[in-house]
Amino acid sequence: MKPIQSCNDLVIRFANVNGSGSASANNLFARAVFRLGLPVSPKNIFPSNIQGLPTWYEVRISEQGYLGRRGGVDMVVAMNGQTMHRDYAELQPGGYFVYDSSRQLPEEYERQDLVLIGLPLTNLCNEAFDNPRMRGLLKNIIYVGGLAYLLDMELEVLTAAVELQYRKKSQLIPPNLKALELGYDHARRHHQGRCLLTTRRRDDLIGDQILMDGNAATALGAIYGGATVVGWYPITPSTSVIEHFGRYAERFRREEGGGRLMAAIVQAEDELAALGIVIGAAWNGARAFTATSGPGISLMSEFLGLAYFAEIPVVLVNVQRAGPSTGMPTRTQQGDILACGYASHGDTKHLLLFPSTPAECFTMTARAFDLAERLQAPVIVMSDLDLGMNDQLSPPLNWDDDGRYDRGKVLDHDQLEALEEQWGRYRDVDGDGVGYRTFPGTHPSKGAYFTRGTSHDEYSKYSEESDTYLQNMERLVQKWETAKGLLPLPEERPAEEKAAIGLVCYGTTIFSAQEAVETLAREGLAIDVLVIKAFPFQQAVVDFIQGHEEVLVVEQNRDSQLRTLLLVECGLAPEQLTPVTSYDGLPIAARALVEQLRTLLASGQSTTTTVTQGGAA
Amino acid sequence: MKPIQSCNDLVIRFANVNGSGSASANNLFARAVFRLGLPVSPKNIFPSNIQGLPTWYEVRISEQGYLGRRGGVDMVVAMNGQTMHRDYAELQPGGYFVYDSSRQLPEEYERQDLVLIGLPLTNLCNEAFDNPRMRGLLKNIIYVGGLAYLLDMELEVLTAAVELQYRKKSQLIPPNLKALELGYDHARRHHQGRCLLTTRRRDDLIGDQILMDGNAATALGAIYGGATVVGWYPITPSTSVIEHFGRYAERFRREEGGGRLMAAIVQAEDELAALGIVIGAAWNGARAFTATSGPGISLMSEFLGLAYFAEIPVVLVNVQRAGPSTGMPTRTQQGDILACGYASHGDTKHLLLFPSTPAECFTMTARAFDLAERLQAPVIVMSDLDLGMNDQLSPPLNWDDDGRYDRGKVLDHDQLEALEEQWGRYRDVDGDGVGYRTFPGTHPSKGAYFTRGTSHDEYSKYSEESDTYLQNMERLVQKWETAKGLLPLPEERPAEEKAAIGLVCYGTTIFSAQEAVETLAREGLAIDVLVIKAFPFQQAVVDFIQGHEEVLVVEQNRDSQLRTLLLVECGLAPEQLTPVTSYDGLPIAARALVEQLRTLLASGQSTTTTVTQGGAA
Amino acid sequence: MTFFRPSFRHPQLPANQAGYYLRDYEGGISTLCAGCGHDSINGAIIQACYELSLEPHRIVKLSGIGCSSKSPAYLLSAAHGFNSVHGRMPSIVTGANMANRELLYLGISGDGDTASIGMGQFVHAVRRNLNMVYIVMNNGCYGLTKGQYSATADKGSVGKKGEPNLLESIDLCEIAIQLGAGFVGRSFSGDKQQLVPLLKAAMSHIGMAFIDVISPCVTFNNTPTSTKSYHWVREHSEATSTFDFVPFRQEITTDYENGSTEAVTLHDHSVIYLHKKDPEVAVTDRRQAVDALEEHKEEGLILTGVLYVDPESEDTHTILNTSERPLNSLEQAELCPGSAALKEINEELR
Amino acid sequence: MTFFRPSFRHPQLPANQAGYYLRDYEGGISTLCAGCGHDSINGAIIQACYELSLEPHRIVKLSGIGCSSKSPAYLLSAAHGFNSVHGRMPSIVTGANMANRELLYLGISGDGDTASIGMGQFVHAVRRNLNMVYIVMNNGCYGLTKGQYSATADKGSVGKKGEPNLLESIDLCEIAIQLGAGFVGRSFSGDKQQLVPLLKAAMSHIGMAFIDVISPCVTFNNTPTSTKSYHWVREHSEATSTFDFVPFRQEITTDYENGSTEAVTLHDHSVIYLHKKDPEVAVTDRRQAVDALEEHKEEGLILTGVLYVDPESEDTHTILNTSERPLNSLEQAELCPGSAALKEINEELR
Ligand SMILES: Cc1ncc(C[n+]2csc(CCOP(=O)(O)OP(=O)(O)O)c2C)c(N)n1
Ligand SMILES: Cc1ncc(C[n+]2csc(CCOP(=O)(O)OP(=O)(O)O)c2C)c(N)n1
Ligand code: SF4
Ligand code: SF4
Ligand SMILES: [Mg+2]
Ligand SMILES: [Mg+2]
Repeated sequence: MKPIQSCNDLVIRFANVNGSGSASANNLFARAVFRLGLPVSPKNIFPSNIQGLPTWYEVRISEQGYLGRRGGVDMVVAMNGQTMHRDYAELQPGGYFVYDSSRQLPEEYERQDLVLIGLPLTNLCNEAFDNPRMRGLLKNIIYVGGLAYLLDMELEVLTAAVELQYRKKSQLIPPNLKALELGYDHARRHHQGRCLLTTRRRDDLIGDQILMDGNAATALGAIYGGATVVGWYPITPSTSVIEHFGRYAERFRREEGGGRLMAAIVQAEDELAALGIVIGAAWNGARAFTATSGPGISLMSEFLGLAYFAEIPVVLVNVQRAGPSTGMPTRTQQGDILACGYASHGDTKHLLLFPSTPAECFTMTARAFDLAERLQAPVIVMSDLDLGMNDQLSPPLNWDDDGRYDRGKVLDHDQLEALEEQWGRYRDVDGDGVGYRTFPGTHPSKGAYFTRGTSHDEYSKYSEESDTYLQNMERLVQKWETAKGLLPLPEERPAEEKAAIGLVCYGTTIFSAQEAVETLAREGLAIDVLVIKAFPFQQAVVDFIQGHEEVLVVEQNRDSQLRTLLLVECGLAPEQLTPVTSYDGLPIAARALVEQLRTLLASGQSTTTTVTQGGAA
Repeated sequence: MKPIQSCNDLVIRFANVNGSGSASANNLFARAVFRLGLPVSPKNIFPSNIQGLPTWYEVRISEQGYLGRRGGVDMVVAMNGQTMHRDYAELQPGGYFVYDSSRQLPEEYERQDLVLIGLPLTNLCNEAFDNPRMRGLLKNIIYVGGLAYLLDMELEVLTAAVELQYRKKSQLIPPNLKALELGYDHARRHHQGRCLLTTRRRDDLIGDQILMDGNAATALGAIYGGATVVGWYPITPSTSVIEHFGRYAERFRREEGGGRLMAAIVQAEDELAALGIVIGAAWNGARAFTATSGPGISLMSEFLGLAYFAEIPVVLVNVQRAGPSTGMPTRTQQGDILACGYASHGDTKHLLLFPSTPAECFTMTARAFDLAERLQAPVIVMSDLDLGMNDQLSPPLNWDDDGRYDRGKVLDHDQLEALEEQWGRYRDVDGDGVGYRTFPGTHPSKGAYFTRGTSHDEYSKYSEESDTYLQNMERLVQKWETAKGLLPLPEERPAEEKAAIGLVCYGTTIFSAQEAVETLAREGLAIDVLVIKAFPFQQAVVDFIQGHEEVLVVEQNRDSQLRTLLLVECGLAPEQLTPVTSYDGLPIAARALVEQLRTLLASGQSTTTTVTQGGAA
Repeated sequence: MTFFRPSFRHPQLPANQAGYYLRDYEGGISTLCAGCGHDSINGAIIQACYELSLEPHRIVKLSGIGCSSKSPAYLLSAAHGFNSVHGRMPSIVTGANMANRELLYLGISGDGDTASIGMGQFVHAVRRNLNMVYIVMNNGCYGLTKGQYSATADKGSVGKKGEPNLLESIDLCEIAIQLGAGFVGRSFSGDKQQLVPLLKAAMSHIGMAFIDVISPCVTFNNTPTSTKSYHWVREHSEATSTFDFVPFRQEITTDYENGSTEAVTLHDHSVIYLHKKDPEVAVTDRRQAVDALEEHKEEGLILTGVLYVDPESEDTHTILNTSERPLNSLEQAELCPGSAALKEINEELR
Repeated sequence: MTFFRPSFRHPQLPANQAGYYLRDYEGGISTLCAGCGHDSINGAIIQACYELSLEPHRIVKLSGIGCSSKSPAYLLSAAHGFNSVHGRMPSIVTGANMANRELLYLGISGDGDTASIGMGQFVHAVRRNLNMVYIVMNNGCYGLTKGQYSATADKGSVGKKGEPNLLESIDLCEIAIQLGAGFVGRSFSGDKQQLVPLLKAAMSHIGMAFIDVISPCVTFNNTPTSTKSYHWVREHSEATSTFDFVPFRQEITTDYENGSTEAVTLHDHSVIYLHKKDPEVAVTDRRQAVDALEEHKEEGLILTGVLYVDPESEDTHTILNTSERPLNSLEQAELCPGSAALKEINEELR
C-alpha cells in the first residue's frame, strides 16, 4: 500500500483527552495552517463532560477551499489511550499514525497499510521540562512541532503563533518555543522523508478571509445591531454567544471613563425567563435578544406564541445541537427547523434566518433586529454547533456606516402629538399587515395601549368577537407575506452547464453540498444549487424548484424538516423534493454525500436517503 | 315575512349574563328536549370571566340528527340587556324574539320580519317569589316554562327534569315547578298560536344514546383505562376532565369501607410539573395521565421530547381552545395539531387520537393507555372545547369485560429471573421497534437500567457514538411504523353513489361536515367522507385520498394543520388536498360550510377557503 | 362591552401637585365579580398614584394571567399595560425595567400566578432586587379557573366546594424577606386605610417592593371557614404598627415621640414613620421580621403592615452597573462601533 | 468507555445485615473531574446505603441535568435510575413516588438544577413533603456549562474567571425549613464523618429530607476567594452539634447525658442523638432553625449538621390519603369498574 501523498489537501485528526490542554495546541496548529494562506477547517468533536473523556480535533486543509467535513482521516495524532486502537483502525489505508513512542505500541497494532510515526513525547518532555503541570501541556506543543516538520510547514509561522498566543503571559513563550523545536528536531532527525503529506504557503487562496467561530460573529452582530438587553441561560453550544457578547460589550459599550455598561446582560433563572426578559425589553423599546439551544427552544415555546400574537420584536439565536431531548449536547444537527418554524400552540409561524458563515452570522444577527422591528415579530437565527463553536474560514465582517437601523413603525412623542385620527396599535393603515407601535412613557395622553396575549381588536382591546379575531389572524398572514419581501433572498449557484437537477441546502450543510456538486460536475453531472437564507420562502425558491426536474434537499436531521416546510409552504409535490439527510451528530461529510448522491441519481430513485458517515465519535 | 315554521328542527339561542344562574335553566331545557327523544345539541358560548359578561347558549334540535352547529338562529331568548339589540339584529328573518316584557322594548327594535314574544318575567317573578336571590334564578325557569308552551313541549318532561335536578335539595323543587308553570301559563294565555316552531316526542330517533360532555367521558375513560396517577394544572377547557376524574374516583376508587383512594391526583404547580409527574409515574409502572390546553402544551414540549426519546408511556389529553397564546380561552379550535404532532425540538413525532363523541372520548382515552404502553410513547388525545365542555348526544359508553389491559412489553420478576441472554431496555428483539421495559424494585439483580434523555445504546448506556445514535433514531421510526397497525383506523363514510370528491375531517368537525355532505348529496353532488381517528395515518388514508379526484380537508384552524400533516406524512401533492377551514372560535357551522363547499366545487378552484360564519360571540 | 362611565365622578377631589385628577388614574370598567377584593385593591392603587402625584404615563402596569392579572386593565388608562402569560410577569418586568430604568413598574399578580407557576420567576426577581412594585392579590385560590386552592391557601381552610385544603401554605412575604427584597408589606383589600400608604411607600422605594394583599374571592373562597374570607381576615389580622408615609417635599406636621416611633428614610427622601407596639422590634431587621411573621402564624394571626424595609438595598441596575440613561434611548451612534472597529477585529482574526 | 474496575475492592468490609457488600452499592466509573466534590458525596451515599443495609434494587435514583445530576450513574448499579431534564427532577420523583410508595427515592440535583431552573419544582415538592431524600450538590456554579455562578453563589465570592458574583445567594435549607420539609440538613463533601450519618438519618426519615451538601467544583470554583472552595468551607463551617444516628434494631451502646443531648425518634424508630452546644436550642423548632442559620450567616459562618427535624410530619401520600398499596400494583380487576357500572352511568345520562 502506498502512503497517501498530497499537498495542501489532507485531513488530520488529533485524538486527545479533554481537559488536558490539547485544545490550545491543536488550535495553534490550525491557525498556523491558516497563516500559511491555506483554507483550513477545524472541527472540534468533544464530549459532554469537563475532563477526562475522549475528544477529537479534525483539521481539514483544502487547497480547493472545501470547508465542509471531508470524511476519512489521512493522519491521526493519537494521544488518547482510551481510543487509540479505534483511531488506528479508522485511518485510511496509506494513512499516517503519529503516536507517543515513549512506550512501545502493543501487538494488536499490526496494520500493514499505515505509516507509523513514533515521537517519544513523554520522554522528550520529561527530559526537557521539570514542572509536572507544564509537562502535560507542553507535550501537546511537542507534537505540533513534530507535525510542522512532517508536513513541511514553515516553523516561523508556528513560533509567531506561539508568541501571539502568549503575548500576555510572556514567561510561557520560551518553554513553548522550546517544545516546538524539540518536536520539530526529533521528527527531522528520525522521520525525514517518511511523510508524503505536505503543505506549501499560498498567497492566492484565502485573500482577506478571517478565521472566527460563528458564535463570536453572532455576538458581534448583536453589538452592531444595537442590542442593549440580553436575557440568557447557559446551554451548550449557545453559551459562548453570550460570553462573546459580554466581552465585546466590555470593549465597545463601557461609558466614557470605563464606567457603566450600555447594556444589561441578565443571566436568567431559566430559558422561559430569558425570553421573558427579551420580550419585556423589546416591548419597551430596547433591542434585545437571547441565545439558546434545543431544550431552551422547547421551553420558550409558550413565550414565542405570545411574541407572535402580541407582535413583539424579539431576536432569538438558536445554536442547534443533536436532539431529541438532551440528545447529544456536544454534537451538531439542524434538527429544530420545525420546532422553530411552528413553535407554540395555535396557528403560529416564525421568521427564520439561516447563516452559513461567521460573516453571515454577523450580518444576519445585526439584520435580525431590523427585521424583527420592521415586522414586529420574533426572528430566529438558526445557527448550529458546527458553525457556532468551530473556527471557520469566512469572508471578513463588513459594516456599512451609512446604513441606519430600521426601527420599524414606532410613533414618537411628536408624531403622537400630531396624530389626528385615533391611533390603533394593530391597525393596518399601510396594508402591509404591520401596525404602529409606541413605547411606554412617550406621551402624557396619547399612545398608551394594553398589550395582551388574548384576542384583541385593532385598538388592542380584549375581544371574543369572531370577526375581530379573524381579521387579526388574517392580518398576521398578510404580515407573513410582507416578510417575504424583506428577508434575505436565496442564493443561486448555477452549474456551468444547464442542469436538470437542483439541490437545496442551507446553513452549515452548504459546504459539503457544494463540494459534492462540484465533484459530480467533474464527473459530468450538472447540478444547480440553491442556498436558502430565510423562512418564509420567497418566490425565487419556488421558481428554482419548479425549474428543475428533480430537486434534492440536503439537510442534517432525520425527518427532512426543511423539506417539510418547503412542501407545505410552497405547495410542492413530494416527488419534486428528494430528501437527503445526514444526522448522526457529526457535520455532514462531503465524501459520503458524493457517494449518496451518485447512487441516488444513478438509480433514479427519489426516496429518502440518509448519508451514512464513517468515522469516530 | 312569514314566521319560520318547523317541527323538531330549530335553533334557539339563550342570551344571558354569566354568573346569573342561567346555565342550569338552559341546561334543563336542553335535557328536556333530549327526554322528548329529539336529537339535541347545545353549545355554550361563554366569556373568559366569572360573572357579569354576556354568555350564550345555543340549542339545536334536529330531527335528522344533525349535531353540528347549524348557523342562524330561529328564536332568541334575550335576557341580557348588554347584547339585546345585537341578539335581535342577528335573528333570522321570520324568527322569534322572546324578551322580558316587564319593560317595554325601546324604539330601535323595529324589525318587521320578526315575531315578538314578550314574557313579563321580572313582574311574574316578583309577584310570585319573595327571596331576592331566588328571584334571579327562578326568572330563568319562568322563560323555560314559557318556551315549553311555545314549542309545544310536554310540561311533564320539564317537571320531571326539575325533580331530578333538585333531588338532593328537595326544598327547591316546589318554587321551580311553580316558576315553570308561571311561564307556561303566561305563554298559553298570551301567545297561543303565535309560535310555529314546534317539537314533537319521537321514540325512534335517539335510541339508547346518552347526553354527556366529552370531558366527563374522557375522565371515565381514564378510570376504565386504569389510570392511577394524575398530575394536572387547572386550565380552561381541560379542568373538568380532572374534576370529573376526581368525582368518578370517589365513586369507584375508594378502598372498601370508604377508606383511602386508589388513585393519586396531584394538583401540580404548573404544566411542566404536571407532565413530569405523569412521566415519573408511568416510568414507575402506573398508568398516568394529565389534561391541558394550548398554553400547557407549549409548556410541556420539553418533557414531551423526553418522553419520546426515553420512551415513556404518558397519556396527555389536550382539550383545544382558540390560540395563539392565551387567545380566546373559552372558544373552540383545532389549532394544536402541529404543536402536538411535532412537539419538542429535534426529530420528534407524537401519536395523536381524534375523538368526535363522548363515546369516543371514553374509548380512545381508555385505549390510549394501552397504546402508550404497547408503543412506549406519549399518546395525545386531541379533544376540543366544543366536544369537552358541551353536552353531546352520543352513543352509550361501552366496555368489554373480557378485554384485558395491554400493558405492553414489561418483564416481571419471574421473566427477569428466567432471562438467559443479556437484557437491553432498548433492544428491538421483536423487530417492531419496541423494547422491553422493567419497573424499579422488580428484581434484586436483573433489569435495572438508567433512563435518560441523552443518546443511549440498546442497554441505555450513554453514548455519543454516531452509529449508536442513528440506530436508535431509526428504531424510533420503525416503532412509528408499528404504531400504524395499532391505532384506530379511519372511518369511511361512502356516498350512496360513486363519488369523485372526497372529504377528510376529524374531531368535532365531522358533524357539520357530514351534514354538509348530505345536503350536497341531496343536490346531486356525491362526496365520500373519511373521518380520521389517529396520527400517524394508515395506508387507508392514503388510499382514500388517492382514490378521489379532489379531496377537501375540513378543519377548524387557520393554517390547515391536519392537511399539513397529511401532505408531509403521506407524500401527497398539494393539489390533492383542498383546505377548507373555519377558525373563528365558534364550532364550525353546517350552513356556512355548505355554502363554502358549493362555491368551491362549482368554481373548481382548489385554493384555501375559510368558512365565514355568521353569528354572535 | 357597551358600558360608559361618566367621565367626571370625583368633582370633590382637586388636582394633585402634578396637575392630575383622580379620574386620570382610572382605567376601564372592571369585569370582576361584584365585591371581589381585587377591585378594592385597584381602587387603592389608583388612590396611591393620585396622592403621590405620579405622572400616569410614566407608570407601566404588567401582569400574568388570572382575575387579579386582569387588574391592569381597570386602572391607569394613560399608562402602557402588558397582560402577559401565566406566571411570567416578573421576567417581562425585568426586561422592561432593563430597557428603561426611569419608569415606575407596577407588577400585579395573583397567588396562583406567583406562588405556583410563577414561583421561580418571583424568587429570582426578588433576588435581583428588581426595582418594581410587586403586588400579589392573594385570595388563596385560582379565581379565574373556578376556585381551586392555590399554594397560599392555609391548611384546613375550607372554600366554596366544601373540601378542606390539605397542604401547608406558602408565605410569600417571608420568602421575599429571606431572598433580599428591600421592602416587604402585607395588607388586606378591605383596609384601604392601611393599604394606600403602604402602596405609596412601596412606590417610593427603589428596588423590589413586594406587597401581599389578602383579597377575598367572593365567588369561590369567601366562606366563613376560609382563612382568606372578609370575615376571617377582619377577625384575625394584626398590624405590626400603625404608620405614616410622608413623601419627599411634604412637611412633617406631627412630632413623633422617640422610642416607639421608628423613622425610615427611603432613597427618594420620603419617610415612613412607624408607631410600634414593641419599641424593640426594628423594621429593618430581617431576622426579626421573619420571626414576627412566624410568631403570629403560630398564634393563628395574620401580621399586616410594613414588615421589612432596607432603604439601602441596591436594585438590579446598580448591581449590574448599567448606564444611568435608559438603554432604550441610546442611539445607533452610541451603540454601533462602526466599520473602523470592525476592520480592527477582522485584522485580529487573520 | 473502556475502563474496567476490579470487582472486589473492599475485601475488608463484611456483608451487611441484608447480605450485601459495599460493592453492591457502587455504580459506573465516574467521569467527573478528579477531585470533584460530587464524587465524595457519591461515596458517602454508597456508604450510607451499605451501612443502613438497604436493598439496592429498592432504591430509585433520579436527577436533573448537570455534573451533579450525572451522579446517579456512579452509584447503585442495581437500582433503576432516571437522568431527566434540567430542573425537573422533583416532578419526576413526585410521579414515581405516587406510583409506588414502597421504594426509597433518592433525588440528586445541583445548585443550578435546583435553585435556578428548578426553583418552582423544588419549592412545591418540599411543600407537599414528598417522601424522598433530596440531595443538592452545591458548588455555587454551573459546572457542566463551564462555571457560571449559580443562585447559591455568595455575593462577592470569586471563582476561576476572576469576576466576583454580584447577587445575593439563596439558602435552600432556609427555604426548605420554611416550606415545611420534615428533615433539613447541610454538610460538606469533604466531611464524610458528618455526611454519612446525616444521609442515613435522611434516608430513615419519612417525608421530604432535604440535604444541601457543599461540594467544591475543582475546575471552576475552587479558588481561595470562592466561598464554595475546599479551603473556605473548612475554615468557615460550624456544626450545629455532633450527632449519632442509631438505626432501628441497633442497640444503643452509650448513655447520653441528659440536657445537652436531644434524642429525636423517627417514624421507623431510628433515633438521632444530638450532642448540642446550646441545650436551649431544639432541633425540632422551625423558628430557631431559621434563626440559627441567619445568625451564622451574619457571622460569615456556614452552619452544618442536622438543621431541623419534624419526625411527625406527614408525607404526600398521607396528606392525599392514598392507598397504602403501591398504586402500580393494582390490577385491572380493582381499577376497572366494568360494564355493569357503565350501564348505570349510561342510564344516569339519559
Ligand atoms: C400556562 C397556563 N396555565 C393555566 C392557565 C389557566 N389559568 C388562568 S388564571 C389561572 C389561575 C389564576 O389564579 P390567581 O393567579 O390566583 O388569580 P385569581 O384569579 O385568583 O385572581 C390559571 C391556572 C393559563 N392561562 N395558562
Ligand atoms: C433546559 C436546559 N437548559 C440548560 C441546560 C444546560 N445545562 C446543563 S447543566 C446546567 C447547569 C448545571 O449546574 P448545576 O445543577 O449546579 O450542576 P453542576 O454541574 O454544577 O454539578 C445547565 C445550565 C440544559 N441541559 N437544559
Ligand atoms: S372569581 Fe373571585 S377572584 Fe375572580 S373576579 Fe370573581 S371574586 Fe374576584
Ligand atoms: S466541572 Fe466542576 S462540578 Fe463538574 S465534574 Fe468538574 S469539578 Fe465537578
Ligand atoms: Mg388567586
Ligand atoms: Mg452546581
